[in-house]
Amino acid sequence: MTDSLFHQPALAEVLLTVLLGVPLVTAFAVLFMPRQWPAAIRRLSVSALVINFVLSLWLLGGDYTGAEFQFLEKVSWIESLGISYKVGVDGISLWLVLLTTLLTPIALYASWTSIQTKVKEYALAFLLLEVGMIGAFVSLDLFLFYIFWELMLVPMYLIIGVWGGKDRVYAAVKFFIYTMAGSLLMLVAILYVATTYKTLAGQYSFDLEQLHRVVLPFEVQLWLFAAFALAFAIKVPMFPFHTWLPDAHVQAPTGGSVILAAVLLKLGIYGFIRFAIPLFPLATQYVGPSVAALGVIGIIYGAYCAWVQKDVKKLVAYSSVSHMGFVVLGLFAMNTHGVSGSVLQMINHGVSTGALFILVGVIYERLHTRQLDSFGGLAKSMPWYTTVFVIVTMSSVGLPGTNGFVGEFMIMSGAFLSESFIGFGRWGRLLTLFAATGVILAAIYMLHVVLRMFWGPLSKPEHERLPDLTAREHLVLAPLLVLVFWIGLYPNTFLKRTEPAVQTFLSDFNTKWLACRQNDAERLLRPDPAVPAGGPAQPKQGSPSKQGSPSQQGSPSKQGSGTAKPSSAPSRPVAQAGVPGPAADTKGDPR
Amino acid sequence: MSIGVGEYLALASVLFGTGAVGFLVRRNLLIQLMSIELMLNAVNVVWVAFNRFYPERHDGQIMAFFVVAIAAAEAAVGLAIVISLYRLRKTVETDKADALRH
Amino acid sequence: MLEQIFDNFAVERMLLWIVLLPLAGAVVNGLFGRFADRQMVGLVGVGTIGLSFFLAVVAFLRLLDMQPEGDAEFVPLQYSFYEWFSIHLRGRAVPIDIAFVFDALSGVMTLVVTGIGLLIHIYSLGYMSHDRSFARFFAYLNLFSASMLVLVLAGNLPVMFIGWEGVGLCSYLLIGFWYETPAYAAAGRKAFVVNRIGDFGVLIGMFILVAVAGSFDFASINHSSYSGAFTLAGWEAGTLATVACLFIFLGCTGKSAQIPLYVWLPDAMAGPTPVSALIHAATMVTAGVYLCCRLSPVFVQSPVAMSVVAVVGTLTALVAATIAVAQREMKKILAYSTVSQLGFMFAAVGVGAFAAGFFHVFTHAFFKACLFLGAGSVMHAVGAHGDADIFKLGGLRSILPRTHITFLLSCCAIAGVPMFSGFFSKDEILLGAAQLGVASDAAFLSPSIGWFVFGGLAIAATLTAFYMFRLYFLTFTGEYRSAGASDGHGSEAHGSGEHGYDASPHESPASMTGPLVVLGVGAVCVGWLGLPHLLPFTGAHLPHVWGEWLKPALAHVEFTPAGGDPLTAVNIAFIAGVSAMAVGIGLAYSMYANKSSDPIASGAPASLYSFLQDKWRVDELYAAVVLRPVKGLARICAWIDQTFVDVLLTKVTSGLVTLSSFILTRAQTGVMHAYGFVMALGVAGLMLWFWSPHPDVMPVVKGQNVEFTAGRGLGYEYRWDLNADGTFEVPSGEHASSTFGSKTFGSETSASHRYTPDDFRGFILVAAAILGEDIEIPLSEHAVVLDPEVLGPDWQVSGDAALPPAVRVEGNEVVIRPNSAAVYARGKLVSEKEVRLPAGSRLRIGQVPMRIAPVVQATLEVRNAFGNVARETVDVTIDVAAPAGARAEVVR
Amino acid sequence: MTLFWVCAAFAVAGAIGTVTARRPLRAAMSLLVHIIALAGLYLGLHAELLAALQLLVYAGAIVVLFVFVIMLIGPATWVPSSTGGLSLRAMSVAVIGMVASTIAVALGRYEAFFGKSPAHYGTVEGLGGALYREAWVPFELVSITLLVAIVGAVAVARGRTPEEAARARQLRHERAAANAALGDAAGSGGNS
Repeated sequence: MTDSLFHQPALAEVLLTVLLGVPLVTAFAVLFMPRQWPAAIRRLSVSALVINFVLSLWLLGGDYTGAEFQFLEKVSWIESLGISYKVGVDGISLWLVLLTTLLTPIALYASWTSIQTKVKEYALAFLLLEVGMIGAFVSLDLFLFYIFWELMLVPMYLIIGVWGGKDRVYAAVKFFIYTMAGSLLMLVAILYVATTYKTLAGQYSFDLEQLHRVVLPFEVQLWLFAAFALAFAIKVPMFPFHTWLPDAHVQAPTGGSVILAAVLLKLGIYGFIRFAIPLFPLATQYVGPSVAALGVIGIIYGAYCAWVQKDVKKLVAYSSVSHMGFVVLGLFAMNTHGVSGSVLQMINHGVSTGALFILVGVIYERLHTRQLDSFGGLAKSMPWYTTVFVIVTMSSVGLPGTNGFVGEFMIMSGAFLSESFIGFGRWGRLLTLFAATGVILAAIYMLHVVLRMFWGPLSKPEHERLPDLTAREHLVLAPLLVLVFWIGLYPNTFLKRTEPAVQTFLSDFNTKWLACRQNDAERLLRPDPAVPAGGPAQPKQGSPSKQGSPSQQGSPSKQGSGTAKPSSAPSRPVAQAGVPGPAADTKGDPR
Repeated sequence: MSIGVGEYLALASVLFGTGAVGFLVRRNLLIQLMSIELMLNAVNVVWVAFNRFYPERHDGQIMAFFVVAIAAAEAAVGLAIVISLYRLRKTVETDKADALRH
Repeated sequence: MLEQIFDNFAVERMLLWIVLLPLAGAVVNGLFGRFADRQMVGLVGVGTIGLSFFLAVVAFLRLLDMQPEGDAEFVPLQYSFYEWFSIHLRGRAVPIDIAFVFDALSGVMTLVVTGIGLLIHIYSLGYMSHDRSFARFFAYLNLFSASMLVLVLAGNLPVMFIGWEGVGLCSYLLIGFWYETPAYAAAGRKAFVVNRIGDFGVLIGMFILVAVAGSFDFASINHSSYSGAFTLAGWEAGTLATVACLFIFLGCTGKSAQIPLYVWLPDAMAGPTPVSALIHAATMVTAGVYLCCRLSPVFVQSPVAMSVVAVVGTLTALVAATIAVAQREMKKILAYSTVSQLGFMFAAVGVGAFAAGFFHVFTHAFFKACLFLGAGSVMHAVGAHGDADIFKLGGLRSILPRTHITFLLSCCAIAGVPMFSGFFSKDEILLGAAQLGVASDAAFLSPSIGWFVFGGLAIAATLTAFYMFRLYFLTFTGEYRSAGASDGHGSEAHGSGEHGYDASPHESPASMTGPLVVLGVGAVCVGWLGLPHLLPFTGAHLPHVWGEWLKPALAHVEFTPAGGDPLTAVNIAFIAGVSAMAVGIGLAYSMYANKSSDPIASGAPASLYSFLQDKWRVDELYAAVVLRPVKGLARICAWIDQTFVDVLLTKVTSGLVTLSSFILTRAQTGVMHAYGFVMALGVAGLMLWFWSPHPDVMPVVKGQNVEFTAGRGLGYEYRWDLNADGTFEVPSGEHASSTFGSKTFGSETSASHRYTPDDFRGFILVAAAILGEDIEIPLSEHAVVLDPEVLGPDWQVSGDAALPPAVRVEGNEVVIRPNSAAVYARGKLVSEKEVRLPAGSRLRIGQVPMRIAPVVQATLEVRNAFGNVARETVDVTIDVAAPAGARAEVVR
Repeated sequence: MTLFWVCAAFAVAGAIGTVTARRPLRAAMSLLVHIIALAGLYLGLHAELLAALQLLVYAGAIVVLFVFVIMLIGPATWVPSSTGGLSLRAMSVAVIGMVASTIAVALGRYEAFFGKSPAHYGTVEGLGGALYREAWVPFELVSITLLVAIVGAVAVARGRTPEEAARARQLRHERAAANAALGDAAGSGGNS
């Protein structure tokens, strides 16, 4: 008792809470600052966010070689519903958290001069946004995740709706309704899983680790996966749920666009990795190729749409659709480099597209237009700007040596070499073939922008004296440029920490997938599904789909379990009491 | 024939039904409010009758007490609304208070 | 400290510095060049590439030094910098290292890149001396050198791809160097995009190769094809190699400007002339040939791919040569000449003469660089910007003596004048084609391919000699046709338009003519490295330095000549080469020497001439067939996105919401009676639910015991008939009590009973299923024939007369007639006609485990507060032999 | 037993009177009868304190309040009869009547007779002690509720002063203008 009373937690033990707390506390401070001090508010909030970034670098000190979450904290919150404040990072969320803490101050600092009205509220929105984003990335409790997931919706909605362009209200409402529609379905699915856990285990839990043990029948998995996937697909956004994105980007202020593209979109993919795929392996395996195909459609379709846009920001928005298609493709390849590539590509996209939006914001601040037709020959008056823009363009195009290449290469090789059982086998080659055409299209539309903006004679003589990048703008862009080359030339800094987590993700997936495939009756796996007890190993052959022929050897656990489960009341706990454990075989790898 | 819970329940049902019918059928807001009082009272009868069946504790009567208190509050607010409505529409007919239609 | 420096310059590490030095130069010039003076910029630019050249020479000498005598394995220099990233294949990590390999092939190429690069850097000092963006130019040029060196030195495909795309980027930047001219910028973009199409092929080809070889290293890939391991499950080896090679070759057609992707190279002449010389003639465009040579062991796995390469190369050589004949601008002619010569190289690769093809890469680098620099010198002299119309030149022989002589030497080289470098390399290529043509065994490549290549290349060689000397005669002989035509100022302002050029041209500075001289000497001499192995007619043997040197790096293809005489092919090739040269030069001399008009323009049919001059109108064709449809597709996509996808998901949804809200708000009439009535209906509905009781029996099987639990509700009372015999056992008399005065119902919500065989009401056959629920088959007195779907594929004893087993009930036992099925009961295969099994028995039919489960019945009556009684009878499948706590199935 | 039947008869009669009376004042008087009858029933159930409270609160406060409002509003409390929604109303009566009578008949057969009650049952000590000992938290909550209800009733019934009315009008205009602007923005956004 006294021990815990006098125990002072080291920073490392509460680091994630601190990361959530710093912006939250700053937000409170800002809330009580007089609105007549915009400069002070800006300085305070940016420096708080920078401090938070520096603190978040501490996360790199964790041990990411194993399967465990680092900086784990767990505090019971609503005990009767099994809801806890459980946060932790692994090699996947680590980088997304760092991306968030890096880009939020950059985005806010980029808006230093362009936002002149309601500065206090703007800073407040960014601070709360960071709380929501970090929280969503570190939550290991579905309920907590949902809260953070919704929490970041509101500031973003305000950022677009208050400080946006002409049609900001339309764009903000569209953004809000799209995201909300998806996330409500996700909430239903979360509740379904939690209540199933309650019937099986006798108590509620929203703890991800516990819910991973729930095995659900194939059809149920399909529905629940669909509910999760819709929420995440809208966020990613995947074709055909992407139409909110161009509107939102075009209307959002620069800082909002940066965060939206760089971080918020990543939450969709992250949701797939952390929740939808591990919870519903059979469904993942069944629909994975189709989702990836949607991703590939997104790659090509987004690129085509981007090509003919007149508004640079809209063009970059559509290019996001295209790039995120790659991420989806790599993720559903379900092999180490495919998924690692996806994670890396998420960071890449955050860096490159974030930088692109900042650059578009820079020129918009000077010329008050984003129409391609009104630019031309800017290379003459803004050489540094041009240099940075071309570098970022090349990163976006995926030129080797920049970050874009490593991600796209890993993703495409992942898809191409995808295994046939859990990934998409031969389809992968076809998908890769189409995805690779996206690389060509990316060059076409991005160079189109460069050509129209920078080359050729100056479109207007008054552009001759346009100021080049200011010191502040250099400062904003410098870290992103460093990252472009760092990831491009030495991605192992990132991959070495990500790959163990990805391997854990994949092996957990395989284990649960096998357990589900063997017997997808509603049940609970042992705490450690990797060490099964009882039931001899079963050879697995034939189609892994639900419609397995009954001639395959039956599960012995079924034989010993009396008659089949009561169809009238499928989830009475009493009926589950004596069922012997499922034979989860880990040795019989299907490959 | 002695009196038991059953008789009280039957009486309470009748009273409640009367109140409900009054609330649904009448268009006079005042009488509708009175009908609500009838229904509340019917419920109180049940509370008290059952409490008499299990006389070791006073839970039923306590609930009835609260119901009385809440009924008083309800009447106060309800009548204030009646006066408000009268100010607005110069009537207490509920069909005239249809601003939230469609 | 000293050791450390020494260590840093250890031979292997030198490879790294060869690459890093130009890169450092690029970074320094790019970042700080703007603020430095020109001399400093020039020093950095030239110095880094010069050091790099020096290191390359040292490394090359070291490489020569390292080679063991005899047939022992070739030892390349290797350096691995760090692990870039890795992928995982078949459970194994495939690391991708930043690794450099300096072997026979890359050694030569490195020397070419750094050597010719150095010369062109020096040349640029003079050529670009007046340009505003001097530093930017050198930054780009250095970056290009670094990229090209990465491409050449790379030990594996992804690292090569860095260089591959890096040179593409530099090409893009340098073509659009004078970005203020929109056409130049557009040409840059065209080059990049067309190259990207090729890169797509390299990327896919790379994936196929790694899937097959399990490694990205050139050495491993080549090793796997040498060792016959170039296979993958589900693919024929040849097909696999064909697909991989064709994808790789797509990349090569992009980078090396072959049909169909050659269209970017002529436009690329928009860049400064040193760029055209370095990138678009000497080095970058030969990267495709280099890659094919690198992967030659893979290419020789696939005759189809080889044939495609040969045919494409030949066609390109021919088409480009015909176009070059009709062009008027110096650099355009040289550009098409480059395309054509690259076609030669590919044709050589295609017929298996890799060494010859690569030799042509080597010689071509010298004479073509010299030609371009010479052209640049001419343009510099006459003040032409962009390109120079040869019909406005002429007579420059005396004005530009040094340029003239080097230009002439290079023309001789490219035309294939004997003893000049081009002669040897072109002859080797023709020889390779002829060797294939006269080959007796058609096992590998068809001889007709050989003859096609031979014929095509012979014609192309003739044309080459013709148009090169056309260019030479028109430029250097006759009268200077622009004399007095222009004021000689503002040469940057006007191009080869209406006006002529500088009236009084002057020889270029030494920084420009110096490199010209070096290259000119090279154009003459480097061919001697590859003296033919066999001399024509005499049959004398010469040392074949080039072929022997490259032997370890290239795949080797041998053809047996049909007549058994290897001299036949040599003679044919020699005669063809020399006569092509003679005919071409002769024609050009007769038509153009000291002339100022174009006899082709007047002599040839006008439509043919304009067709050639318009470059076969391929650009227009591509615009119509590829570009416009793709752009149209993009427009359609964008249109669909706005008018269909967005409308469907946003407008339609919001419309539906509006519509439904309109409909639903109709119910809000504002009339309280209406609301009241609905509420009353709801209450009535609830009443209906409570009116009759709901038994909801839930049985739990514990072996032979079954415990029943009934649902609870308002005033519910129960009585149980657990064996469904018509008398209610529970509640028994004294326990019965009811607040409603009845003595026959009790308040027990659960009851349990132990069932004996007397209680069995029927039997069910339970078949286990691997996925989903078990399959249950109800049995009766009448035989049930089992569905083969349930039994799966392996149920028959023998394959014929497939009659599934039949099952029926007799008394308290189940009788199974196996028919033609394999029924295992009591641990053995049932051989009798029928088998009797009691309840609870386990059996197996084929692979499917089964179980005979008895079914019992129980009845429950429930009465609720309204006095209504509901009865429910449940059938329960019990498990007589199963452990306690098993689950039960209710069959209603 | 007699007490029950007499009180029950009065209670039902009072209830019916309340519901059917044309004039609100008569309804209030019938309600008074009903309430007194219920107090009698409570006495029969040994709920003496509650019976007293019933009289105090209902008869003494609520009914008086009703009468007061009726007096305040005057003739307008008389709602003219109308045939609007007659069929709906009739059906409501039928359905509710059916349900209530069914329940009454069903529950009336419930045989649970009262035994002896403890000494303090229903007295001031008994109920009061229970209230303050076991149910003091809800008791206090109820008192707060009452307070809030009183404040609310005052606020609702008080109406607006002229200044307040003017300020409200102005606010309404501002909001309408803002809404119009928003509608334009959304509309044009939708069209673009």
